[in-house]
Amino acid sequence: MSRRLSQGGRLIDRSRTFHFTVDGRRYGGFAGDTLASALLASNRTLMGRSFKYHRPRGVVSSGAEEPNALFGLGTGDRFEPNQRATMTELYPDLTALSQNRWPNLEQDLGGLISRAARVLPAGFYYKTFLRPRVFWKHVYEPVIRALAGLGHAPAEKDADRYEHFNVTVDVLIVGGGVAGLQAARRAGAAGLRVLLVEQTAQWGGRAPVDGAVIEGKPADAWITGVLSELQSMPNVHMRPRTMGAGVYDHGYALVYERVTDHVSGAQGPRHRLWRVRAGRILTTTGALERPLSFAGNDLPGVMLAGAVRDYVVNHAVTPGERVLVVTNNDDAYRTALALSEAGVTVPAIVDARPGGGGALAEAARSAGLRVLTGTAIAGLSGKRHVTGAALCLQDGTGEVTEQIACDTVAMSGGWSPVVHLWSHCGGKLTWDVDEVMFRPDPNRPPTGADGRGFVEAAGAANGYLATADILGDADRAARAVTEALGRSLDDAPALQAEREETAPIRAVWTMPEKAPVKLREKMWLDYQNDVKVSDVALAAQEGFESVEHAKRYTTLGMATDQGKLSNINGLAILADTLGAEIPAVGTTTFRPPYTPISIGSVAGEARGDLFQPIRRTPLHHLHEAAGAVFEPVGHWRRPYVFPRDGETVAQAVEREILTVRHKVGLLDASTLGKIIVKGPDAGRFVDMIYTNKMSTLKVGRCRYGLMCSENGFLMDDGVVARLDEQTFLCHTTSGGADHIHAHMEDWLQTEWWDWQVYVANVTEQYAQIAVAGPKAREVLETVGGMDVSKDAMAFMDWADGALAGIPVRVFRISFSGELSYEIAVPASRGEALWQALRSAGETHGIAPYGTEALHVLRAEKGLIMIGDETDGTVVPQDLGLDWAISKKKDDFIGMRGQQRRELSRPDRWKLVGLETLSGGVLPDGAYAVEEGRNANGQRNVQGRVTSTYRSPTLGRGIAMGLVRNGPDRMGEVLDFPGTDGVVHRARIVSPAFYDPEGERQNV
Amino acid sequence: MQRYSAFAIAREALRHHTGWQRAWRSPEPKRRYDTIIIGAGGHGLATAYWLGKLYGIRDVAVIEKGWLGGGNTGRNTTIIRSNYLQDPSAAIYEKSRSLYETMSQDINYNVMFSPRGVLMLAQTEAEARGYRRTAHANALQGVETQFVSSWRVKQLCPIISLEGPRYPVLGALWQPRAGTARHDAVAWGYARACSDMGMDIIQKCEVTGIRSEGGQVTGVSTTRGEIECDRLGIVVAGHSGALADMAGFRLPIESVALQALVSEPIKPAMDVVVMANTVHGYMSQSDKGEMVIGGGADGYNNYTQRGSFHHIEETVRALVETFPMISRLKMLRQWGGIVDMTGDRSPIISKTPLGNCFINCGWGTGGFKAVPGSGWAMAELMAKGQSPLAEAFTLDRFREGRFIDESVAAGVAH
Amino acid sequence: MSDVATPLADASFDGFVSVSEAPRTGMISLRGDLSDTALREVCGAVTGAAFPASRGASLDGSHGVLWMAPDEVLLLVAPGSVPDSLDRIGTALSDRHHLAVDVTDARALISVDGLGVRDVLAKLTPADVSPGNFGPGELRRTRFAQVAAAFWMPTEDSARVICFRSVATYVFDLLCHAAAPGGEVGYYR
Amino acid sequence: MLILHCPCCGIDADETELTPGGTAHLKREGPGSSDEAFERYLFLRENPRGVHFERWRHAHGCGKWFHAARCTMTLEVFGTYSAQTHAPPREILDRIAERRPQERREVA
Repeated sequence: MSRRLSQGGRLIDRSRTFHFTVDGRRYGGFAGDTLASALLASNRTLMGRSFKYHRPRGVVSSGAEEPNALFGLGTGDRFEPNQRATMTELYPDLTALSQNRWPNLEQDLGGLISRAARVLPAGFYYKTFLRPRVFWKHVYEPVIRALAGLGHAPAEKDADRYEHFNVTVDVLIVGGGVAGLQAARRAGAAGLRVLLVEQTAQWGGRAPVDGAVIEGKPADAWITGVLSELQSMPNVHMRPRTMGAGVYDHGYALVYERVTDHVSGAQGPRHRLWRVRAGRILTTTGALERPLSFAGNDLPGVMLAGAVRDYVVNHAVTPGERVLVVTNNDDAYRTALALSEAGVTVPAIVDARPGGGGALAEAARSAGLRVLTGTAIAGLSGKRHVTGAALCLQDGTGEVTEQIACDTVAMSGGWSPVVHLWSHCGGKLTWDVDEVMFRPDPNRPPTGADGRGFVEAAGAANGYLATADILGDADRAARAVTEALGRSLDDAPALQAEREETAPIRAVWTMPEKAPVKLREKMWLDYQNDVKVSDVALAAQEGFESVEHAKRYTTLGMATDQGKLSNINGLAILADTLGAEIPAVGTTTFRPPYTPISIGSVAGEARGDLFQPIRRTPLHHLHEAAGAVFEPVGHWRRPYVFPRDGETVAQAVEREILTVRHKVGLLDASTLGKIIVKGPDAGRFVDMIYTNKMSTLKVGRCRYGLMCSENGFLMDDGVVARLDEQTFLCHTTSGGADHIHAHMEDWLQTEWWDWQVYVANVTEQYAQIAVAGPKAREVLETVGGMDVSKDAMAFMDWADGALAGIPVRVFRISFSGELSYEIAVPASRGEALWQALRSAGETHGIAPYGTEALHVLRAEKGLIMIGDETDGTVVPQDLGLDWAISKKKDDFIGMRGQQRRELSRPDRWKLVGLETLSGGVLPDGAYAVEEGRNANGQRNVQGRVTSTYRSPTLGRGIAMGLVRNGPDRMGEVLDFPGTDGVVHRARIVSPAFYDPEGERQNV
Repeated sequence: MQRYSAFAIAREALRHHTGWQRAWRSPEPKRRYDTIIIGAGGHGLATAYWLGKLYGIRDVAVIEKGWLGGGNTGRNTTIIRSNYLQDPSAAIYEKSRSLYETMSQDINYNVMFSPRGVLMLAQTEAEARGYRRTAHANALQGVETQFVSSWRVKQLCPIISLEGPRYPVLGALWQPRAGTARHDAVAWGYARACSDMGMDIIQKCEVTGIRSEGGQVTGVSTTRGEIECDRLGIVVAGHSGALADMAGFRLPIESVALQALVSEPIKPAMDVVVMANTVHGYMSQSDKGEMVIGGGADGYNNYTQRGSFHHIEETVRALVETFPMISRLKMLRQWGGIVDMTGDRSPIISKTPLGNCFINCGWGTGGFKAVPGSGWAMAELMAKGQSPLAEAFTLDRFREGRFIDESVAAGVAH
Repeated sequence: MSDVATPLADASFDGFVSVSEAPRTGMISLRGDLSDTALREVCGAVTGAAFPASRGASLDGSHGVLWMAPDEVLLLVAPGSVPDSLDRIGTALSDRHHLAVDVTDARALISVDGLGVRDVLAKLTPADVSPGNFGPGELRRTRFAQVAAAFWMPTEDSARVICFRSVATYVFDLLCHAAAPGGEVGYYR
Repeated sequence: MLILHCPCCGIDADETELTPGGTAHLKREGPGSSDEAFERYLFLRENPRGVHFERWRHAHGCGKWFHAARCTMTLEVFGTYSAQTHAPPREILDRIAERRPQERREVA
């Protein structure tokens, strides 16, 4: 059984007991435990179910690479699926749920699938579920989906908060083991701005567990010393529980800090995603141990040797009473020694190497441990857990030589440097035949903005496994980075570390070497996805020879551990099957993140009210108070309508329209863009920007203008006012202000940079209020302060002045067809003026109106709306706006584009009014059909509806649309099929439905 | 060819699956072929497949620089829909969608086409108008879509939040017969079918030159020798510019990075594909249980297959707002692909200045859904010299201003 | 004036640093030839502050000159003196190509005060706000989360943030989120 | 994530402060130009697999446009320079030639 040892445990505090719950059962553990170590201490070894076959799974590792021990953590709005027990620090009252099983982990019906494993090899689903066709969607797929997946989806909205943090540093060091600490110490001494991050809560990495001795001190003591040294350096920052998640171009790195995951009910953000810009990135990310491929290696009780050692030394937990150690290298002997020191029986050390190991092997023998060389595991006994192992010769085909009783197998297939961050941005790897590992190729690093390598790997991450070599490599890397950043580093004597003589590792990809297919079918490569040696061989046999094909066909390395345990073993098998060299097969691409990071942390603060900026007009609060219904227009919020008690939205819109037609209405037009164009060349410039001849506009007057893209299509429109000889004020659409301002700057800076013109976007300086309706003038006169009579201010005039003592600029323009004034006032005085106008207009029945009323009012007048009548494919000529296109100018932006064949075709769809015969309203977006179908069997069309409303003024439906040769077909009746099957019939009429002569606005 | 079926699997199981044959041969290139297709991605393989199936042209080599299906075919978010606004787009995407429905049976390879339905959310009045217009157009184009209420949206996708503080869901354009498919399987299945028709699929063979005489292509130079042909099809997505260069013409194309990501797998949580174009994000759940997420493209020329992370952030924040429950899921893997953007964001399936050379490119962010239809049209164009499905997608439309602009209906993302 | 509405109605928030709307300040955006002595002199005359170098923030109390671009400065003056200042600029530069506009009401000005102010800024802006790279006397135009903003530091432990009026609430809320208790980073000591 | 030096205000600008503007040094074709010339101006792009001369705007900074020479295969930046030019300056071309001797460059 797995249990807590009576003494030891460098990370746990036996004086602090925490209680926690898994699947409703209560357990106890100590501060410093992980969920995994605490469960092992409580003799709970079954921790999960595999993805494909639902096989029982125990914890196999002690770190980020864990593929098996995944739990749903927390409850309700703090529930999170797929949490690694090995990375979850224990805290009081932690609640966890096992996954991917039904009804429970012990009896999982899905487990029956593994009985059929024989007929479910890699890619079987590509070969079956083919008939009958409808079954895929309705039978096969739903069943497969229900069995797939791991944890359950969170049901509630996340209760936690997240944030981002931006830093710029000289060097980011990822990995707080001895290599990272030593490199930080050196780079820090050189005065570099250093950020050192470590994904776990502890500094020092594996060295203390491995019993390293540095400068004559035990690793723990040496680490404590270095930590205090680093803490004293103001230019060095250190973060535990912080993982280097990804490396991106130009030295950008994502760093993932788990701020409060390890404490229950803490205030503050849960995760903080650091966006780091680093001059250089140094990866001291260590190495990961590889499993060995032998039959039955997926049984609970089979663990990585290094992990077993971690649990014993760090948490004083032994995963079993009789632990068989199997290895192809020296490191696993450390586990055997640690176990026997802790009083745990090690029945044997099974070493695949004929020559066995080096000094550590000697130490094991002298500790009385039995060492079998040239030996391998032929298979394991046990259903839910290991009960024993059958041994054989590594070089044979699996004839059993001996049976050994054991409840745990500690395996080591050698160590693979963690090269993920090195590779994210294109760093290449080289295969080291002697060390049996891929290591970073120093000659092919990822390159940055300066064309030079910007990532440096050091220590175990660079392929060095002995402490002395690791520290030496850290010094080298620190120097390389420092000098690359133009600093110098004084020489420091190399650190002394004890080094035991080791025997070389042997490449062992299957145990035994010549294992027959019957055994290979029981050798797991990817524990979570249930990919076996035989599956990779099958992929190769079927022609999936590229490592990418094999990966995708078998799903090897596509589980939540992204192949940290399985990739190297898998591609070795692939190479072996293809008779190719491992480097020739190559690796799959490493993609960020290194281990999964919360989606919440990626969104950061941008949720709820902060999801996107809301732009509020200076009158926003008044509208809210008035109960306005708002509409998003870009990031703006505009009042759509102001319903009164008991009114529906539709009723309110009608009332607002009639108010403007018969009395007077108030519109918040503040969102309209206002751009000042000034300079000796201003006239010349606006003549290029607008299709109209704007330079001839008189001071004091306004003119409606059109702007096109260079492609010729109508882009924006608005009223231009000439403020003085050198100054124009250009109004744009609400959505257009920023875009048009940028458009103007673009042309001024990059095409006509010798023209003397300055532009300024003053949109937000003003609140703009439209006072529209027959009583508009009376309202302004009641407010008082300016002569707004017809003679003083004719249609399309503007004037500066004061109303109610507030400085204003009044434009006599109309988008409703009624007598109308648009009043610009400094934003800080907008509310005051709005109030003044409302009270002055009370006797006239004044009321605010929203964007919907505005749209209907303009449609009744046949005035186009950018975004309704235009969609990026419409030229002004299509809208009968030829009058606004100057014939005198020899150039303007869009002129050349409009001369192209398609845009100047005579039979283009052109703007008309549409009146239903029934008087009803045409459906929005409906198309006018004509006879026949095109070559692709689609119904031929000859026009479409662009705007359609019920006009309360006229008491019937009105619409505008684009129709082929429309203006020449007045009176013709067109068919508009609706999506409801009804065909709506409408007559082509002039779009000016109301007051075509424009008498009402010109009074 | 070894037929695939449940029975075949059971039979092979008896001999521990040692009897399975190669899915496709990998032959040495011959000296000459009737037709060469450059590019063994989905579009290239589909072109070869239909050349063989519909026109009996089987002396075909499909030449691939890397591994078949190794480009965007294996990098996209596998959405298949045809609810496009403009007639030419709707025609080819609907043709494609309908071919997907029977693809698994046609090629005896399960591509897992899952017609689970696609919802395109309308989150502003303008977007709602755009989708109502699309629904009207689709009805006349023979594409089954409808504009549905927000209530129906919630019914179809319970995890969605209708009340974003910004963009409440006003409704959606719903295409019930749209869905997803297993992207790799499409390439593998077509490759297997082409190989079975006797075509040569030549991987790890890079074209280094295109040889022509008197305005006609005579063959290609490759890293595996000179190969002659009577007809050439260039179907190489991100490499189109380079190939066009070799053939001596220029394309109205710029290549940019488009990114995607997947979450860790969870039990079934959504049964439809949801696209939210106002906030630039779309999401579906794969059969494995991963949330498959995509968003907008970068704005600068890039061939690195790595994008800028702030686009991932933008996409993710949009989807956290739309589906609050994903906040506590984890991002498992993110990646980028290179997409070719044309002047109007619509593809090119066209003749070229070289008489017997044809090009199929510029699919932008929408290529996967078009694979079978694009191959169908390209094959027809190469075999007959013209194709109704391809007619509008010519190379010269930009000169004349004859754009096929889909962005007008806000249906920009794919 | 009582009927003058500021963008944030004097809102304030206390987290591990305090966030509050700064007193209303007159702002004039001036574009022209920044090397022109006449322009530099009139800037000094209306603000009482020296003319800044590139990316400089030259302040005399709450008045001063902020370098915005190679051809643009933002003048901070007393709210009441904006019209007069505009007149003086117009006169001084009458014969020179320039553009001066009142943007007092187009902007919001927010104070962030307390130890840890750099940490709060670093949560929202990609700009390098480390002491060695940025400090009092400098102005940084950049973005705060999703909108444009500019900031300077009157002292080592305070900052002023300028943004557009329409997004004042958004930026204020961002700063509050960043400054909320429990969010201390302790990076900039 | 690109970081480009803005030659106008001297900031090393994070990509999120910048707006990309496409290929640089295009010659505007107005009325009177041929259809071919106009098509080249608006649509036909070199789209190089290598050094690309491109436009960027420091939109969330000083607001100025500038040009950059950047490799589309490695994202290496050979320099940024004024937008008020019709062709890349000598020193940029020299730097490219020095770092990429094999790179083929026809200069406008």
